[in-house]
Amino acid sequence: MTEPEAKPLTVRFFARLREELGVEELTLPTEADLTAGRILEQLASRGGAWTQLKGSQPVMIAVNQTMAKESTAVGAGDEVAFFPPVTGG
Amino acid sequence: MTEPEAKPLTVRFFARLREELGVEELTLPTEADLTAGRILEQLASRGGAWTQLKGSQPVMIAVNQTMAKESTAVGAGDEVAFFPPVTGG
Amino acid sequence: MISIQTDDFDPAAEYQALRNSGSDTGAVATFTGLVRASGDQTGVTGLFLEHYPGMTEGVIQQLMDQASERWDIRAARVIHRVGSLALQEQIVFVGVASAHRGDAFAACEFIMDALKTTAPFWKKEITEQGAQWVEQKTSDLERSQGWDQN
Amino acid sequence: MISIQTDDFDPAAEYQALRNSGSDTGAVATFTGLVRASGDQTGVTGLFLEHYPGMTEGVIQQLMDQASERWDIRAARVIHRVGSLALQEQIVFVGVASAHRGDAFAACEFIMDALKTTAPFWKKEITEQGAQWVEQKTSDLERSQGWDQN
Repeated sequence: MTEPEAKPLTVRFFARLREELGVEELTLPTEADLTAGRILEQLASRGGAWTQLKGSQPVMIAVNQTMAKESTAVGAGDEVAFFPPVTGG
Repeated sequence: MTEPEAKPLTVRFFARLREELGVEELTLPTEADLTAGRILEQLASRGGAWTQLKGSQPVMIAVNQTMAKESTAVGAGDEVAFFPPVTGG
Repeated sequence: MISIQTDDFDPAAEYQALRNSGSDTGAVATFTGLVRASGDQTGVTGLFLEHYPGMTEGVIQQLMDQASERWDIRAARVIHRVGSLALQEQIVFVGVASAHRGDAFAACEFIMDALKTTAPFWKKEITEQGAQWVEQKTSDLERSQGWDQN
Repeated sequence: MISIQTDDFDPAAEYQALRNSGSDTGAVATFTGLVRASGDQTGVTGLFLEHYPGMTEGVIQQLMDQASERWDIRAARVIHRVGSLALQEQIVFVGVASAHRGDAFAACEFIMDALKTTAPFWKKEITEQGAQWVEQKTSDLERSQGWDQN
């Protein structure tokens, strides 16, 4: 038996975050007990523009296109999105 | 010197009242201390369909195209209108 | 703009006039009332609408002035038809242009609610059984009075 | 009906679809949002709008479902544009058809207020000095939260 290949986790950025990070989408390896907040911490530790993910400005979170919290568990195959508060209409 | 001819007072009816009284407009002689309510009493005393002017159904009053009350004073040249509660829109 | 008319109206033309009321117009709210099959009676096939020429226009102008004092309004338009109307025909249009949507919505709804209880129009419903004058609704009076308490 | 599109839309066509939603439709309320010169900044010459394809449509559908549970709605239509928009161009349309005007007004305003604070759209204002992402308004959050207390 072969181990199934772990599906990656997709992270998407929108609007000001997309522009300032210079990234629209990236994939991350999954790990045990991963949450949306843990991903924010990991990405913020990259330094530079990334630190704003744990800065003073609010970062909204969606997991699989549903609004979520830092505590929301995420894993293989999930789509996690980070964006500023919405301003449509 | 000749006395100026007294201008009459115009009374108008709308909607259900206009239909049930069979009258769209009439003129009345003026008298001292006349009010919209006094006109209603005078007209109601004609009997028949006219009694509804002092009946149980509300009668709205306008004097010179402004909403008024039974106590509103009216005189020569005034336009007094009686109608059911409005139901437009 | 106020018009009491027997002819039908074009909400699209009214909207365009509201939209073109200035570069700081950011919101247009409109309301259109239609003849519907279930009124006081069911099986309504049409309406007959009567008004008090002169007074009706005056009352609506006062409502629009009150709305302008209370909210930031760039333009407002009210059209009300009179005479005979068939099922699904347009009866009334109220449209308000403003910088912000809150003002546009509130002024549009206020004018419509107040028009229903204070503008001298009377509606007669036509069914296959005959014609009957519509009674004033307590709910309409309550909606209109609600604006006094805001 | 929900559409997120770069193309302009025709409110007149939307209104006709709402009007023709049945013989007991007596009320059509519509809202149209336009690009205006004074936003977060003055001298706005245009907007750029971004959205989250898929999630945006899902959120708006939920808002329309919530509105349908709360009010008597015969039809509802929401259009929101994305991409580059010039001054006075149309941004958003929300229209609701109902038997009664109270339901039409409330559902239309609820959908619009909730869309502004929950649907993933982001607006960038273009001025001669450059482009700047719009900040979320406390007033929008308060308007939207107001619906929870009714």
